[in-house]
Amino acid sequence: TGRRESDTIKIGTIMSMSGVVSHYGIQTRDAIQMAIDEINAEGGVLGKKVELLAEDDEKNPEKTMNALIKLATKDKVPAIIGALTSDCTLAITKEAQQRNVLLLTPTSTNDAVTDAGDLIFRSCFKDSFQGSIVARFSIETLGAQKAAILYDMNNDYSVGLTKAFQETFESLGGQLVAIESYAGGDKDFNAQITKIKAADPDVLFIPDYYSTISLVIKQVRNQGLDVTMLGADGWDELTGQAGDEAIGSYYSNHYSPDADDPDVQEFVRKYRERFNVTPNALAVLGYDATYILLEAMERAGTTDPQKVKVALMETDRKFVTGHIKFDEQRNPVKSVTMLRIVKGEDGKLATEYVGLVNP
Amino acid sequence: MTTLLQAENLSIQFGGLMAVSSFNMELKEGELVGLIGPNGAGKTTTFNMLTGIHKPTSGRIIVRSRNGGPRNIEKLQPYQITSLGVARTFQNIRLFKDLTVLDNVRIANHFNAQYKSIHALLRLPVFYQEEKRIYEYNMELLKLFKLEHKSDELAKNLPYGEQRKLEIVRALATKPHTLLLDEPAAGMNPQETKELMELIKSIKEQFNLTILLIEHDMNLVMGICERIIVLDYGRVIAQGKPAEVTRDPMVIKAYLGKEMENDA
Amino acid sequence: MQSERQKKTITSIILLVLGFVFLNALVAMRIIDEYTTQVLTIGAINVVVALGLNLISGFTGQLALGHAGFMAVGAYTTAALVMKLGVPIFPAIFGGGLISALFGLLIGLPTLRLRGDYLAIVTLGFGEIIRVIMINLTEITGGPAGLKGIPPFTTNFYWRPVVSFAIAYLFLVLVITLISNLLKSSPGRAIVSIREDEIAANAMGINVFYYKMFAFTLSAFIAGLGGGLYAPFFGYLSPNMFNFQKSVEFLIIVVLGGMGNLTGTVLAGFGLTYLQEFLRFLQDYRLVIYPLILIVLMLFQPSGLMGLFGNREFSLAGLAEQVNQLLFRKDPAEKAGEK
Amino acid sequence: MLKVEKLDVYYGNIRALKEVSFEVNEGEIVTLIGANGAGKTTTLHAISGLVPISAGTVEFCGTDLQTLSPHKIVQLGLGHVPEGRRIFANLTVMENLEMGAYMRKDHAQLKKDYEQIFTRFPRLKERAKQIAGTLSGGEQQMLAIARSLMSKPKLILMDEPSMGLAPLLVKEIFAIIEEIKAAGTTILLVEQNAHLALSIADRAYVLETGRVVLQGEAKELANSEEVRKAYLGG
Amino acid sequence: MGVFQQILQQMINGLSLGSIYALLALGYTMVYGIVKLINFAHGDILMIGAFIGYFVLTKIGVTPGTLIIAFLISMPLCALLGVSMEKICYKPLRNAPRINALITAIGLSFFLENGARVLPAIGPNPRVFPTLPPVTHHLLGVGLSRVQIIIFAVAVGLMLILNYIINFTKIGKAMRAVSYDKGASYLMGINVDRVISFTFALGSALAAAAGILFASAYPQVEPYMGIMPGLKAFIAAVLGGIGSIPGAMLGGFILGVAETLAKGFLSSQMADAIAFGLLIIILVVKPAGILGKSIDEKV
Ligand SMILES: Nc1ncnc2c1ncn2[C@@H]1O[C@H](COP(=O)(O)OP(=O)(O)OP(=O)(O)O)[C@@H](O)[C@H]1O
Ligand SMILES: Nc1ncnc2c1ncn2[C@@H]1O[C@H](COP(=O)(O)OP(=O)(O)OP(=O)(O)O)[C@@H](O)[C@H]1O
Ligand SMILES: [Mg+2]
Ligand SMILES: [Mg+2]
Repeated sequence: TGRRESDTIKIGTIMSMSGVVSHYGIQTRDAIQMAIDEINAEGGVLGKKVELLAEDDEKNPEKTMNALIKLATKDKVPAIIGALTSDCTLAITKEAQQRNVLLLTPTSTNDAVTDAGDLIFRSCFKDSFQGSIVARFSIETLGAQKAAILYDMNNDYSVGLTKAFQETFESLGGQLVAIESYAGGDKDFNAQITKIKAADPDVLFIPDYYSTISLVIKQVRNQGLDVTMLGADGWDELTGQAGDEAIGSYYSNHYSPDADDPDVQEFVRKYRERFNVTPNALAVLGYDATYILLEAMERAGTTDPQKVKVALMETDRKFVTGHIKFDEQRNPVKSVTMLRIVKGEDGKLATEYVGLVNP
Repeated sequence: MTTLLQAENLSIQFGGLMAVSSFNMELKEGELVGLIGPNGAGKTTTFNMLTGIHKPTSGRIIVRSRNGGPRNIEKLQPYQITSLGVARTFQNIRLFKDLTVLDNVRIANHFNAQYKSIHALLRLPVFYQEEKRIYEYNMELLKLFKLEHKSDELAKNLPYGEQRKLEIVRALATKPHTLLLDEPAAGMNPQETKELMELIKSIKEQFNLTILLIEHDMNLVMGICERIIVLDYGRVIAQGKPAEVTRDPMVIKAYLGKEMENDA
Repeated sequence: MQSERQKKTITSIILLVLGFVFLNALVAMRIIDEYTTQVLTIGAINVVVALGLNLISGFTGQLALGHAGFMAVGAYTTAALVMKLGVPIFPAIFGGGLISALFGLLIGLPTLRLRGDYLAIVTLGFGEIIRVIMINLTEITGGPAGLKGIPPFTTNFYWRPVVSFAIAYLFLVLVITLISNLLKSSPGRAIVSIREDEIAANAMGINVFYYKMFAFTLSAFIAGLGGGLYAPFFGYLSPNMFNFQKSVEFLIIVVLGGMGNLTGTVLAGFGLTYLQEFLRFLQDYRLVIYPLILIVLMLFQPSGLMGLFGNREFSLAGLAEQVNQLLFRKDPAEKAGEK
Repeated sequence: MLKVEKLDVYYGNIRALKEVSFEVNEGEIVTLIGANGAGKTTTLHAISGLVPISAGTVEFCGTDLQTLSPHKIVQLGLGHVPEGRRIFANLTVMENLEMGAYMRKDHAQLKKDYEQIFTRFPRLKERAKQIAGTLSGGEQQMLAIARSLMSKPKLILMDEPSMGLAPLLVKEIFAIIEEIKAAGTTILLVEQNAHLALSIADRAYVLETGRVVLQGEAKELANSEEVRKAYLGG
Repeated sequence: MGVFQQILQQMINGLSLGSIYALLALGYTMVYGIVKLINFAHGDILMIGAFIGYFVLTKIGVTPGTLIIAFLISMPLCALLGVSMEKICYKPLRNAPRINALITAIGLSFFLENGARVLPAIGPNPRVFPTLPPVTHHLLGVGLSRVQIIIFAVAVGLMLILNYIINFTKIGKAMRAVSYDKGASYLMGINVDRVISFTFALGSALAAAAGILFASAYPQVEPYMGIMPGLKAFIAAVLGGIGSIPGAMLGGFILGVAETLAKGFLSSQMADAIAFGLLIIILVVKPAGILGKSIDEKV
């Protein structure tokens, strides 16, 4: 429609660059910027350079909304990558749809995110999908009978996975012996673990991000609770943070960070080179989302969200995090990789590919 | 004569300290009684019990309410006692320092104001009528004490003597039948003290008041009190007509001792 | 005297209506752009809640640190009334205020006997408890993922910012009128006297506890109204939006504007809301610079913005009078003579 | 020894002291008398640096005190027994005395001084380990004086030492004040109890609403008609 | 695991958490006692202290000996930080309304958190705090880890030292004197500013120690790590009676145990609500906290 022509294409991103999840937000923003710089170096999109406008949301839905309105009305961006967390994304999906702004969230896994309309996409799993996959895996592959869950009640990602895991696990005949929670930011889980220990489960599902997980599993082992631990994509990068106590745990992920996947290796190398830290899973997702979006624009031959949206549906290739196609609900059809944490040859923790679970 | 305020065996303890013990007093309508005694004798504490600020450890206080009936007030809150008709001033001036002189007085009209919050919020006519009445009444009171031209000044900017007067005005605005004054002349020079004496006498007549008064200024006490109660270490050591009390050796020893020393 | 007062009231009302029409016209024509409108509307809602806080902390002298909690109660109640019971939006907003007031009443009863910092910490605690309860009341609040799909003031996309802004403006005026009418009356003076000296107030016949409760409940009511406005305006609620930090933001508004000054709260409320957005260009450094600005303001203007103006209140009628004088060069003394 | 000239002190907008001037010579007892709120306490506070001086000078043993912080002023040898005693009620008697000697470094002499203080105030010795807040009023006043003496002041400012004391105790305290003077310490005494103050002072100043209105030999003032009327009750 | 063991285990968990709260609460209480300021930035000093410990330990490796070195470096540096905060931000406000200093403290807290986040040396990413290899001792079926033992030992040791300083040294007595009556303290020749600085130094040093202990127990450091323990410790200080030193210790232990027991036996969802609820109940019953003295105003 009537967006003004100019010699750059402006793309917005809304990330939590301050506040308690800023380490994810900043890394993801950096990864998006990196992808855009690469694309610009290759000649940009539609013959124009791409410019990234990054806004901070402080992990605060109100600030997210302000950022969206600013990007949509002042900067008039056709598309936005974000937001990072589901609560922030949920706050703006309807508004984005109504304002005819394409929203592609790389990381918000709450099931309801894409409900708001046909301009809202995501390029990661949704919670229910992943949660039920892990539950199935634990019964079918690990033969678990009794499961416990420890989750972050303040975090809808954690809550969503918990719900899905619980439903599937119980529907497959398993028994949930303990469901314990904590509040985001907590560091002490001893009380919950003591309680879980008393319930004597076969597996313990801990759906949260690696920074919390590394604390949780230390305390689990410190209490001498010998249980197989399970996690989801938030566990990515756990091997860089945890100690030997993580060995033998399983988690689901978007991709296998196997040493021999050249795309992954390449991404990690470039990212490290530029930002001097190892990227986490959300950063990779942000990087992929940028490519997904900009490639669709190129295909559409325009930045018009109504056309780009159609082009997005045609996405069908392997990205760093794996092969991506969108279903009718604009969620990616991705197979889930199950990984196991093992001790690598160099004495460091590594992951071992266990199997692919298809949707 | 009816008794307006009566204390029976009042005692109060702070930690281990028996600040006042077995205090008995009967205040009859229209009396002007002085309460004297050395520093720390328990005078202010007695006032605090009579006005509900401190709850007595034991004993009874009975007040005749405006509409006649006697009531036990030991368990009442200060504002309830005030509404029964007992008002006071404070030894350490407790004005609303950052409010104007007029507002200081207006606040004391609170339970007499004949309108509800809702009237004020909706600015109904009754609100304006009442506010006008209160304003005029308060200005009249201020005039009596020659404070009317200072009605818009902040209380904290008044000189010490006028702050004391304002405290009295404020107490009067609650329309009491009994007024308790705690060292009203403190900080006033002899001339001011003299004027204050006249003023106390005149408001007593005009408002038909009963007054109990703490004061160290013997000129004032001897000049206007009809009866004097002397406290020492929380106990009443003497009471009676001013002339009798000043001759009491116990009082001389505990309180008026200075003259003795000079003579000696 | 009577007619003078009526004239003042009428002048104020005319000016208010003019301002209302003018601002809304600007918004409707998008001369004030949508982003600015968004910030202004949030600013107005923040000011409403901050005015509520000022009532209890600035005027009654009782430091409260949990007003985000009352705002949350108001917001969720309004949302639930509209979404679950189909109550029309305006009664629902007042319903939010009332339920919030009820919470205020329940919280105030045991705690308003506490003084100073103790009251502050207890209200802080209640704010957090309310938030935790909201997280766990998944049925009503949607849990941590939040509650979405709250019907907006109007579904018309073009008019929505205008209507939201207009309603926020109206409520703001309503609350300011409510509080200033209250303050200039006997109950209002009772409230202020509690701040000045509780013991003296009590001795002057003021039921201190009752008026503390009254101010606290009214304060919670106003914060609840703010929440009630917020729900349809924003369309999405999540418990973590109403955390301790949010309560602190309101307190900052009140202190920066000047404790016990309505004009200051309004200015500081809009000012700080705008400042936070204005600083966006600082990117990662925004939340480093913002607190620095706060600290500097506190150090160099401890009495708040309105301290600069002797803590006087702004009055529309007064402004009109001044303009009138300026334009027609009428001497006030002369005018008094005329009468 | 102490010279105060044209001292002005403001509390906000209120001018509490108006061009107050007076002096204290070595070995004297000088008393400031005046009604409640006349500015006596304010004068002492201004000398000790507890309230800022708006105009005028305060000179002690040749040093200008204006810019010094309070603890420095004490170190120059100026003790202050504040109004209302203000002992540290949460510390023991002994600890209060230690606070009095806070800035002293001469530990050997200090030991002797404690002994000396205890011989002068035997009651404090009995109660050295008692929490000061539980002392009786008279004992607290003694402690306040003793505490101040621990800093070995050349000049000691006393603010209403008889306040709140029974007549018997008042006598005792005044006897102590005379003893202190005899031991060579100069004293500036502020008292409501003008009778007693004038009876032990060498010279006196009368303050009225922040101004010095009268001054002279204590005996003369005690006999002056004006003072008798205003402050001695006839 | 029997119920008895569970209770015992939870008590141990709670006491270990509580002793960290207690160390932090001491700083709140001391500062409050002396300048009547709720120093909201206190929790962030814990964060800085932990980061200093992190840098030291990653540089020189972690052994019991280097752990001591980490304490010895982190504590003085944080003491310095605390003193500078007081000098620059709080001292000018000493005569302003108390609410101003409170807002300044909150501003300072935001500044430290976000400042740490943008600082290249710290940054937003959580880092793994180097720890000694875990060792757990078992007694009566109850586990007691080495970290917990270290926490107890250090916390109790520091509290004893603090107790000694406050009760038996000249400066400690001066602290009590100043917190009781600043004006009278001046008249004793006490350099009140220096005593206040010392108080901030002491409190901040304890916070730094708490930071290292906290990071050893929960081996991760990041810029926002101080918020929750800060808030909890503040509650602990109020619970025990703000201004009271034994109160802060007691409050810390009570809160730690209560929180852990609530998580363990009631509802982990509501644990924070329960902690606050407990606070409110105690304050309603004892308005000045458990060991606080409520002082009636003399009328
Ligand atoms: N709230 C309180 N807590 C503890 N002790 C108190 C309290 N109020 C008064 N006291 C003590 O009770 C005693 C009596 O005090 P009160 O104020 O009644 O004396 P007073 O006779 O009014 O003396 P003055 O003439 O100096 O005003 C004093 O020892 C005082 O310290
Ligand atoms: N901190 C303060 N702020 C404002 N005004 C004050 C302050 N301290 C004293 N004043 C005022 O300054 C004047 C002098 O007070 P000051 O305490 O010096 O009197 P005083 O002669 O010592 O009286 P008293 O006999 O009551 O001790 C009084 O009007 C008093 O109200
Ligand atoms: Mg008294
Ligand atoms: Mg004095």
